[in-house]
Formats: sequence, structure tokens, C-alpha cells
Amino acid sequence: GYHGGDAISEPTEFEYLRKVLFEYMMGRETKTMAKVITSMLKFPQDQAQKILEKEDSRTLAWLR
Amino acid sequence: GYHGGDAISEPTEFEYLRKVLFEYMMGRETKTMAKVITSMLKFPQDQAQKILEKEDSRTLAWLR
Amino acid sequence: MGGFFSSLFSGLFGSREMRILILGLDGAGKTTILYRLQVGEVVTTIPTIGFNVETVTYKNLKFQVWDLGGQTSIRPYWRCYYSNTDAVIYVVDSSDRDRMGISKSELVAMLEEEELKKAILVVFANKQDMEQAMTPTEVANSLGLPALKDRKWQIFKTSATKGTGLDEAMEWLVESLKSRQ
Amino acid sequence: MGGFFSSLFSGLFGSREMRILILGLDGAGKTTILYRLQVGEVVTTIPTIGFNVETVTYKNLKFQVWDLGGQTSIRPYWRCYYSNTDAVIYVVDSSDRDRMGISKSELVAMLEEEELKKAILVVFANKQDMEQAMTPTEVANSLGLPALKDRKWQIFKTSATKGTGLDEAMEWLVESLKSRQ
Ligand SMILES: Nc1nc2c(ncn2[C@@H]2O[C@H](COP(=O)(O)OP(=O)(O)OP(=O)(O)O)[C@@H](O)[C@H]2O)c(=O)[nH]1
Ligand SMILES: Nc1nc2c(ncn2[C@@H]2O[C@H](COP(=O)(O)OP(=O)(O)OP(=O)(O)O)[C@@H](O)[C@H]2O)c(=O)[nH]1
Ligand SMILES: [Mg+2]
Ligand SMILES: [Mg+2]
Repeated sequence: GYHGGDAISEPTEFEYLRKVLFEYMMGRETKTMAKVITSMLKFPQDQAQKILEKEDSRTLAWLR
Repeated sequence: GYHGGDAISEPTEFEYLRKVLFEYMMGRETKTMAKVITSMLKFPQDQAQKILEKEDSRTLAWLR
Repeated sequence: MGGFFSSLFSGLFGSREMRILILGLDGAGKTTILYRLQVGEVVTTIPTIGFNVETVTYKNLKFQVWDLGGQTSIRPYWRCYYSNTDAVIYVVDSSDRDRMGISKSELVAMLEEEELKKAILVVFANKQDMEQAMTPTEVANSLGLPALKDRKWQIFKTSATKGTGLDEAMEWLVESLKSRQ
Repeated sequence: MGGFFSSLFSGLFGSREMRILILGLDGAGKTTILYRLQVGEVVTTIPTIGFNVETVTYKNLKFQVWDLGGQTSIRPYWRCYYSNTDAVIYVVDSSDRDRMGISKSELVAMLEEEELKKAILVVFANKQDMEQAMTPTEVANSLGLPALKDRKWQIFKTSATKGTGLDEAMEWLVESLKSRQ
């Protein structure tokens, strides 16, 4: 299946990752993009957690 | 060669990308990490440019 | 007191944009529908590798509408977009009888997700202009819609290219979203 | 006036951390060296897939030292780290005769980069404790160092595990960085 090994070898997936990363790096919809990125790259649970907390604190800082 | 197709299929490269992305997403050394990311994922020149400009403006906003 | 604070709260936040996802297999017509809704025209599409997100205004309501690519390898990432979603527009190519089963399993998996528990479901039985198109009832049955529990749903026959059926579907969606609150 | 502004400038920015890269093939001893320099001890290493970056203080000077993974597939990304680099510590496993040619071509490619034009080069002929180790002169010749143009460089024999040679090399580096300004 597509979720098999530690690789992004399918061209569609590769292009998708690039698109999502571009949006993330341009600062757009970063929370959602972060979810896709950590999921595609199979980040360990604790790292994914840290990243999402970081996103939340970013949003809070902005609201304040 | 390793720079062949549009893929991150080599396990070392995959893990490397994950490490660099983690640092980027945690906000550490983002300019350097952005260079690695755009290079590994072969972003088109104009997109890479935009991302690096974004990084520069981030640094400037911080200095002000 | 509770009343005061809650109305203050809804005054501040109540008018937030509704979040809508357009999902369905590749080629179903999702991107065509998104831009039909936004600019009222048929645009030329290419397969979406990624997503499109647009603000759509309908009857004075603002929606943030996400159209996600439907190809097999990127479908697993739909779930990353579910949080805070008010409604899902699920698009089916009514003429694609062979893949109705796959469309059903993707729909079922989606509806099982906790984050979408309260989301309203509108199914677009799209491409009704095609000769071999299944009827909305046939599509509904193939997808197992009648068996759904605890879900506000409705199906509409549409043709995104001809522009038929979309208004009716959106009207139902708007009313459902309003009455939900 | 120029003097006033330039000394104000150096007052603000002159004490910036020096940026040093540790490069070399996988297994050369880069990570071992980084932590030898930082904490003065031999740490147990695993192959670096990514990088380590530490602040190292030496003779009251602060360095930001980057130790980059040296495996074949990630070597092409070394160049992303070159900008604003003051010095490169190039580490060679002196006992790895078979790969001296590869080590040379990576070094040559690196030195061709515009961003490293002004960087000082220190080569560590490492693993001198090994019986089959090449001498520093042999290593220097294999890498083509004597032919280098417009480059401040020096080679030192080191053993990161025994801790020999590092002080001498760092002393030369610090002096070279100071006299450069
Ligand atoms: N005949 C007919 N064709 C349609 C209809 N809606 C869309 N199409 C066509 O179907 C093809 C695919 O449409 P898209 O909107 O790109 O499909 P999609 O669901 O966004 O596909 P992905 O982006 O790959 O997930 C296009 O050629 C559209 O013009 C319809 O109602 N009738
Ligand atoms: N005998 C001997 N072994 C050494 C010396 N320096 C490092 N080593 C050993 O060589 C092995 C590789 O060392 P590392 O520091 O991990 O190598 P590296 O250059 O960081 O390798 P990558 O991270 O893969 O690029 C380890 O087992 C070290 O203990 C040395 O001077 N002499
Ligand atoms: Mg599409
Ligand atoms: Mg290492």
C-alpha cells in the first residue's frame, strides 16, 4: 500500500508534499498543513505533538 | 544517482528530511533549514525564491 | 449572565466562516464544482495534487470551501483537514459504476471519524448529463446512505458542467447549517 | 566619521559568533570531534542523519559549530549550510585509504563554492591512532592541498578518541580567524 515503507516514492505524493510544504512555509493554514506534513513523513507521535502545540501557541500569540 | 527522479526513496534521505523539517517547524535555524527543504524537494526556482524572501522578512521583523 | 456572555461570544465568533470540505474520488468533479460555486463558471481543471481553498459567499453566508485532491495515494491525507468542519460535500461521478464501491468505502471511513461526527453530509450525484449515469436513488443505495445513523444528510442530482442542481443543493445545505445552530 | 560608525558597527556586530562547519565523509569522526571540543569527552556516536549544532567556547571566543552527516545520499545538501561560514574543519579518516579519492572530490567541490571563498580550511587527518593511518603529509597530498590557490589552510594530525592534536589545530584556527579581521 501507499503507506508502506519510509519513503515518498510515488510522484503524486511527492508533488502533494511539495504543495503542502509551500503553503506551510508561506505561512498559510499552517495548522492544517502541519498535520499533513507530520502525517506524510510519519513523524514520531511525540514530535508531531510538539509541532502541533507550537502551531497552537503561534495562533494564541497572534490573537493576543 | 540520488538526485534522479521526483522521489525521496532512500531511507537516509527520508530520515534526513524529517529531521530538517522538525527543526524548521520548531522555528530553529529556519533560513538554513528552508534551503535544505527546497533543495531536497526540488522546488521550482520561483517558489524557492519566495520562501527564502519570506524567511528574510521574518528575520527583519524580529530585528525591528 | 450566561446569556450575556454567550451572546457576546456569538457576537464575536458566531459569524465565523463556515468550513466546508468537498471530497470524493479523483475525476468526480470536485474542482469544477468549487469554481462553479465561486465564480459561476465552468473552468478547465487538471487533477488536483494538493487542494484548492476559496471563500464562497452564498445567501450572505461566507464559507471557506476546501476542495481536496482525490487520487488514491493522497486520499489518506483527507483526514488531516477534518477538524472544525461544518459540512462535507461528497461528490460522486454517477457514471462511474465500476468505482462506486471504492467511493462507498472512502465515504464510510470518513464518516467514522470523530472529528466529523457533527458534520452535515450533502452528496452530489454528479455528471447527471452523462447517458450511463445512475439515478440519485441508485447512487444513494450504492453508497449505503439509507443506513446512516445520527447523520443529517441529503443527496442531489447535479451536473457541474451544465450547472444544474447545484443551487438546490446549496440551498438545502445553507438551511441545514442555519437550523443546526 | 567612517571610523566612528565602523567601530559602532563592530561593537554591535563584531562579537557575533563565528560559524564553523565540520565536514567529511561518513565515519571520519566529525561528531566525535564536535563533542570532544564542546564537552572534552568521547561520546558514543551513531551515524548522523541530519546534523548537530553546538556552541563551543574556545579561548573566550564563541563558535557556532555545525557537524553535518556525511553519508553519500545527504552530502549534496552540505551546500545549503555554506552561507556566512568562517571556517571549515574537514575531517579525514587517515586509515581509510580506499576512499581518499572520494574525500578529495567532495573537498574540491566544496572549495569551488562561491559562498566559501573566504572560509579558512583546517584539515584534521584523524584516526592517527590506527596502525594503517596515512601520515598528514600523505593525506595532504592525496587531497591535493599543496595545489590550493587563494586559500588559507593547514593540516593537523589528530585522534579524536585519544584527544590528541585537537588543541593545536584549534589554536591555529583561532589565531587565523583573529588575524583575518
Ligand atoms: N460530463 C460531465 N463532466 C464533468 C462534470 N463535472 C466535472 N466534469 C468533468 O470531469 C473531469 C474531472 O473534473 P474535476 O473537477 O477536475 O475532478 P476532481 O474531482 O476535482 O478530480 P481530482 O482533482 O483528481 O480529485 C473534468 O474534465 C470535468 O470537466 C459533469 O457534471 N458532467
Ligand atoms: N580509532 C579511532 N576511531 C575514531 C576516531 N574518531 C572517531 N572514531 C570512531 O569512528 C566512528 C565514527 O565516528 P563519528 O564521529 O560518528 O563519525 P562521523 O564523521 O560523525 O560520521 P557521520 O555522522 O556518518 O557522517 C566511531 O566509532 C568513532 O568512535 C579516532 O580518532 N580514532
Ligand atoms: Mg480537483
Ligand atoms: Mg556524525
